[in-house]
Amino acid sequence: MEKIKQNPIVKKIGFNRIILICVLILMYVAFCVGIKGFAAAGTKHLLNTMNYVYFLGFLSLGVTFVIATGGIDFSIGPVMFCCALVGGYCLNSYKMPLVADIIIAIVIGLVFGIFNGYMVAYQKVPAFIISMASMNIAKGAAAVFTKTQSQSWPLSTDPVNGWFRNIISVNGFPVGLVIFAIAAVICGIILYNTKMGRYILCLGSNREAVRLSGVNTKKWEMSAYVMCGLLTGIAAIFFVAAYTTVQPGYGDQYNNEAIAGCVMGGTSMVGGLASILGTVIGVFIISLLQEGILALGLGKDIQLIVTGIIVIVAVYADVTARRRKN
Amino acid sequence: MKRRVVATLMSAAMVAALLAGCGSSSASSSTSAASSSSSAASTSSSAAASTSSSSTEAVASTSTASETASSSSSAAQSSDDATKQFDGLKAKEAYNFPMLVKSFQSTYWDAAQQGMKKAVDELGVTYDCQGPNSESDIADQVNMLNSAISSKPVGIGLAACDTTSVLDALKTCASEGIPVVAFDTGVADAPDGSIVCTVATDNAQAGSVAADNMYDAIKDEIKNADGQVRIGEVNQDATALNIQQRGLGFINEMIKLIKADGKTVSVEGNEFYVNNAEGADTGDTDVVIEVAVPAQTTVELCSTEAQTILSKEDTIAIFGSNQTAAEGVLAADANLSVLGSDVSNGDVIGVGFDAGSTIKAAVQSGQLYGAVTQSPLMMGYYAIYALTAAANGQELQDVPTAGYWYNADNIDDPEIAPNLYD
Amino acid sequence: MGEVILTMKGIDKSFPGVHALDHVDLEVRAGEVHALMGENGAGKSTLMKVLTGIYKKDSGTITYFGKEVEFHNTREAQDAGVVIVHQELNMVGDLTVAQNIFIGREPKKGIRIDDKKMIEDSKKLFERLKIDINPREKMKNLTVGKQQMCEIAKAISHDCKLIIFDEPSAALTEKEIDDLFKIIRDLRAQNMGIIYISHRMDEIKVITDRVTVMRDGGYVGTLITKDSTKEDIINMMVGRVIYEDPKTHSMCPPDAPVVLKVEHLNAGHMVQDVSFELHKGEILGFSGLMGAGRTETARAIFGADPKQSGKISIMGKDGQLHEVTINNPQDAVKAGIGYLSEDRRRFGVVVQKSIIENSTLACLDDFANGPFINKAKEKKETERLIKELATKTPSADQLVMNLSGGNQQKVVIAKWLIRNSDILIFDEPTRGIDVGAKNEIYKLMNKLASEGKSIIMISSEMTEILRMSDRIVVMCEGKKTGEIRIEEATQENIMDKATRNIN
Amino acid sequence: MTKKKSLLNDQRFIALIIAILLMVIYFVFSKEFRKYSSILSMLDFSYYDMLMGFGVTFPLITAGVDLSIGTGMVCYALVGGTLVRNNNIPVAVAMLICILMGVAIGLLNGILIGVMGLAPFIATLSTCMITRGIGSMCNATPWPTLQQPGGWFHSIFKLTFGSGRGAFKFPIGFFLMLVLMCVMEFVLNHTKFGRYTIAIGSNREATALSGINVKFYHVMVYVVCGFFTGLAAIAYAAVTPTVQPGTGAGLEMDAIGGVFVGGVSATGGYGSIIGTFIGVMIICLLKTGLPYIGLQANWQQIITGVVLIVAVLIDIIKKRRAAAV
Repeated sequence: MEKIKQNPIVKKIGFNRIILICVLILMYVAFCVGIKGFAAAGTKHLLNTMNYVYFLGFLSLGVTFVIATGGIDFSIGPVMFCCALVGGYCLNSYKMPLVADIIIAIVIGLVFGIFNGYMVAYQKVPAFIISMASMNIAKGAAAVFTKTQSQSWPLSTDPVNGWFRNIISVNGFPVGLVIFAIAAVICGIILYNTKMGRYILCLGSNREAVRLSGVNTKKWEMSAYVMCGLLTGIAAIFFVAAYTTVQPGYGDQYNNEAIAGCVMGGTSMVGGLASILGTVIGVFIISLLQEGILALGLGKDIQLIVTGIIVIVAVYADVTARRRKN
Repeated sequence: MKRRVVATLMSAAMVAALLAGCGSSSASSSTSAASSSSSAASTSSSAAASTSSSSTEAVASTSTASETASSSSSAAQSSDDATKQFDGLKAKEAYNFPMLVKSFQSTYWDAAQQGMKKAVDELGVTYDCQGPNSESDIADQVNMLNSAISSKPVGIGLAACDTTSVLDALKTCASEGIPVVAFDTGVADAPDGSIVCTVATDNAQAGSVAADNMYDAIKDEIKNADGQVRIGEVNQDATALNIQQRGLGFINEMIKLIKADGKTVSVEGNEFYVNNAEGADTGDTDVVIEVAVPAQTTVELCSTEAQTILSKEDTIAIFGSNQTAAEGVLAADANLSVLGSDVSNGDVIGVGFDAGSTIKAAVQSGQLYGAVTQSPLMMGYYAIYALTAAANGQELQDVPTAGYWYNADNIDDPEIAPNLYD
Repeated sequence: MGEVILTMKGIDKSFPGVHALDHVDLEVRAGEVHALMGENGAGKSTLMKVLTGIYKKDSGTITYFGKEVEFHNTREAQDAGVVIVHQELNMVGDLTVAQNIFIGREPKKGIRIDDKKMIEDSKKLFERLKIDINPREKMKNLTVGKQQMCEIAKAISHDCKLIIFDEPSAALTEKEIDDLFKIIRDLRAQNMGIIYISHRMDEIKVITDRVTVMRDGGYVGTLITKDSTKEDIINMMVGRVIYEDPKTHSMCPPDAPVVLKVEHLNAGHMVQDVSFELHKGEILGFSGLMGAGRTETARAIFGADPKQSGKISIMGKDGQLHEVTINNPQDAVKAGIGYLSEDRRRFGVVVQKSIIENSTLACLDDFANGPFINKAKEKKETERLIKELATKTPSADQLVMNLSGGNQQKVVIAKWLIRNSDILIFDEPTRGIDVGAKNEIYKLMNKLASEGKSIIMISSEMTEILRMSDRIVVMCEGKKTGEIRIEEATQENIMDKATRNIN
Repeated sequence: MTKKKSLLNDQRFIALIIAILLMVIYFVFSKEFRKYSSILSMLDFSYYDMLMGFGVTFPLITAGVDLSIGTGMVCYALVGGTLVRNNNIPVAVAMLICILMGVAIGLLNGILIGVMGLAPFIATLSTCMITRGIGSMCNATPWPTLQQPGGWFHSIFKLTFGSGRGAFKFPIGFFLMLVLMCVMEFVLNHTKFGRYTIAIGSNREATALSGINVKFYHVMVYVVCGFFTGLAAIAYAAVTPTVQPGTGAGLEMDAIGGVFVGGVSATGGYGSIIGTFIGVMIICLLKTGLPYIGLQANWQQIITGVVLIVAVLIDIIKKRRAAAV
């Protein structure tokens, strides 16, 4: 066991990550064996899984940055809906070109990110409270703006804007997966190879030490929230590309799943430790779980319970590992 | 206990309907007039058809406009035709159908499931009922639909939370040859060949029925009012197609009726309904229709909205456009106690939609003037029948189900009672 | 000295990877003050934690009043009369003094806590200890010294027979230490057993009767204090002789230019009108008692805490002094100041990160192409400094939390060297560092000074001040009370200035 | 310090002024709000928020949080209601089951946080999902109405004399809340449990070293929170004609927001039940009152969010100013 852990490749990826990948594969195998027709459907179930992966993946990637600073953002789900709603309203009611709407949606995400980041980093409002507040504001603002109308984004049959769907798949080829992979790699580079990532991880671990090294911790802490906001905006685009319609007043449930995916992947809730690869695997596990449970004919309720339990187990494993180290 | 009684009554009615249907199975698939848009104002369901149609205080009987009357008769015809198509239906195999409901948030969907159970027992098929946690979890339902498609079922029953977001999945169904039966909510722009049959109520019509009946009760008050009077409407949202249609159906019919009596009317409140109302006046009008939509589709928030309307002095009537909204109206009245059926006494006329034990009790006691019920039981029941027929390879025509007006007088009628779930 | 009340014999305790206690013996008698000494990490605190039931021993026996006992938690120990006054203050800041003293054993009236009785009893306790504290005050509003007194009052308020003081004097002023000693003598007279853990040799000589010395988790021996010399004890502690020569003359040339000039600095209560100059290549010692405002001065200069007024000038590239505005640490670092905090784990290093990441934290810009970090370059540079500073680590990728205190300090020094800071503020540079590593740090500081870096060294250890400084600034209660050249400095005249404002 | 100044420093006092201001605004601008029935309804819908608020104050004082209260409350009400409807158990037993389930989930939270050392956010986030899942396994559930057998439990919160239009209704629940507020304020300030709750929030380590069984009290904090959530479930069932599965997420935010508005320190160690009472009242006034002055439902969310930020900012600025002196 120790030998495996010391293997350089294993060390590079991280032992926990490898266990997670094994869990993911085992889950898939179990579904194939246990569910009639799961394997026979070929890639179909996997493609369904992808729909979920796309938006949840971006949300999780975003919140990974925030959690890495030791913060939290509970507003990502409603903010994602807010982005999609406002963008959709611009498309449907003001007849703005689709590209402009996409940009608007992403900008809204950014604005929330900037607001959250500013309040947390510069005004020292606890992240938990500010995200509670912006969650309410996002829901309310979206509903006011759209006049409580749900907003649908273009379908593939749309003569003008049908290309919109190409961002997730073209003739069955999962373009979205490629985009998501690229985004994950970029996030990984940002987190591990740039100043921003270095500062975010360090200040999540020991803010005061970083500040006393002459680093503008406020700026970099805020940047994590801005990053999260940006990715939330992108998540909104992928959400509507997969599910077409968003309704005002909702989105809470996706907070939980995004944070769950992030934490499951080994990002520590106390900050300082974050794994993009782990987050990606975590997102895949949650998405596969949801597809598998649906294919079993069970409902969302079971999925919630199972996800909740998995999160507890994952976090407890993290806590005990840390305790053993100290 | 109550449930069992209802179930027994149900099955009795059902058997009767089937027998009657068998007796006159000559008329096969015929007129194309049975388009889903105008067919829902039927005077009776299949169950009612077998016994009598005169005693039901059904939808069309109170409608005043002549064209509605004529279309309703043809609709009644088509409804009969539609159910006849299932005569003698037998499942070729022990099919299993995934049935996707909108949620389990109100007992409405329990009732739909009862109907499904009834049908599968008769046909020897099975079904799996799935639904998101809440009617607004659109994405979850799309996932369920996709997942269901992946397991290549012989047919899918769908009550779409959102009619746009399911279109892509429906396209897949069409290309893979999986027949889909839409129940409760029709999907207007469904791709060709995906939806083989729609089992639904015409919501706009159902909404107008509520308006017609309500207007009967408040006609005099509006005529004799010295100031402005107010009619309230609580819709649980402004997004779901059926709620939109129902809400607008009510508003438009009400506007038409009021204007026919020479009064002016305006609509205020939620912008969607205000903007889409037809023929409303602006400015200071004799009647104001106030539309409220809560921030989320919960009873308590509906109740807060209803409360505000009910506590206004000039409110004379209020309409809750589905089970959640109607229960919200009742919850609001818990403290106000202004609802009642005696207009002269200053009671506010409350009209509900759907059933459920709370609403039924309120109708019975006269707290609600009446309510419109659809027949979720029938929808569930016929959805399974349609699916079986489609799986057998049969060509189908749409099955319009009825919206019934019920009040304290006819609540126990054998035609009405089976459609009122708890 | 009375009967033996506590005997610990052959106590053994292992943590994963560490043999923390290796068959340690300890004996305490009634009416004695028994010192427990040893370097940091020698196992003193662990031993006390075993005694009070925080840790479970692996083997060995504890005999207390003739009976073999094993406490499972501090509560059981307290009930048996064994209480501990912790090194870190264990006070609940949001509760009042009285509530803190009686926490865990509140007098009750029915289900209601009898606060009145608690306050009365606290008053009585304080009278007995002759200290003046309002029992209704919230704990967080008291000074550190007063909090310490409360802690002692709390310990005494138990019906105790054995009190353990774990470095009680670390945060106290001279006067408060005197008060403390009075209390300890008082307790000794009441025939209690007292275990006194301290690093301060002078205190040991003054207050204790016997000394037990530990080294590396093992038992070294027990001495009678008055029969042994300081050197005896130190030799037992370290197993080798420490070089402890004071500096006799300044190493800094008298014509060295001024690199930092601070004028009339004011920051809160703890820094009042402080002015001084720092020369190139000089080690400027900052001496004073705990709470004299030295750390606060350093933090104010560095911009870590806000300041009200004052002028700071720093030598620019042109060799002239220029006034600089320092509102936050960024400004200070930009101006070429580096600050090495007294509390490394909190303010110095990011323990969960590697040596590389810590070393380049202050000047990541130099290792970045645009936003991207040049990892090869930073590794090379870090490895160079690891070699230069002789940091003991298997690799530059090692996490800082796996390093010893001395090596952690070297990582912090490396951080500022890589940043190329010309002015370094060392705040208690050897706190928590064992004797061997101490010398290395001293050597390093001298080397840096000789290379032209200017150093401000804050230290509470007189020997350190006398050994390292070229010049000494003495502070007392937030004010600068003197400036002494090393040639004239003696322990006595420093202490005289350090206590000038007191009384 | 003068007495006046210290009053203004007390966030509870500020909150009280805001609450009164809100009431005045509503009274002036809405004649509907002046009605007795409007007050009654506002109170009706405040009870469950209030009970959740009382409960969650304790975890918040320990610098923790319980995010599972919203979904938990709905879950217990659903399970209780389903048992009444389908298994014909007496309402009293169902109420007991609600409370027991609350205590059980509270215990689970407590063990996860206090014993196993999980971060409160993530632990209760998980139980939030779990309770939401369990709740969704039930169907939509009406509890008995006042007129039906078993409807007596409505009288816990509102006494009804007579029936129909002439019925007089008395909001006994409000006085019940006042009594509970006094009881819990006493518990917080004058019992061991309350004292140790504050101590844990202020400095858990020190509290443990004082020989207190911190784990036990930390678990108890969540158990008490769960107990109150169970009570809230009953209050919720009493005002909601049908308890709907899939709802409840977000309700905890009303309660937690109220507690913060009431002046609980975001970093733990300080809190007051009286503050919670006033804070939750403000949130309820915003929730139920805004439609009366003509603001559409969605504005209430925005305004609630803004009020929360302002409340916390006041706290932070106050502390900053205190630190600067």
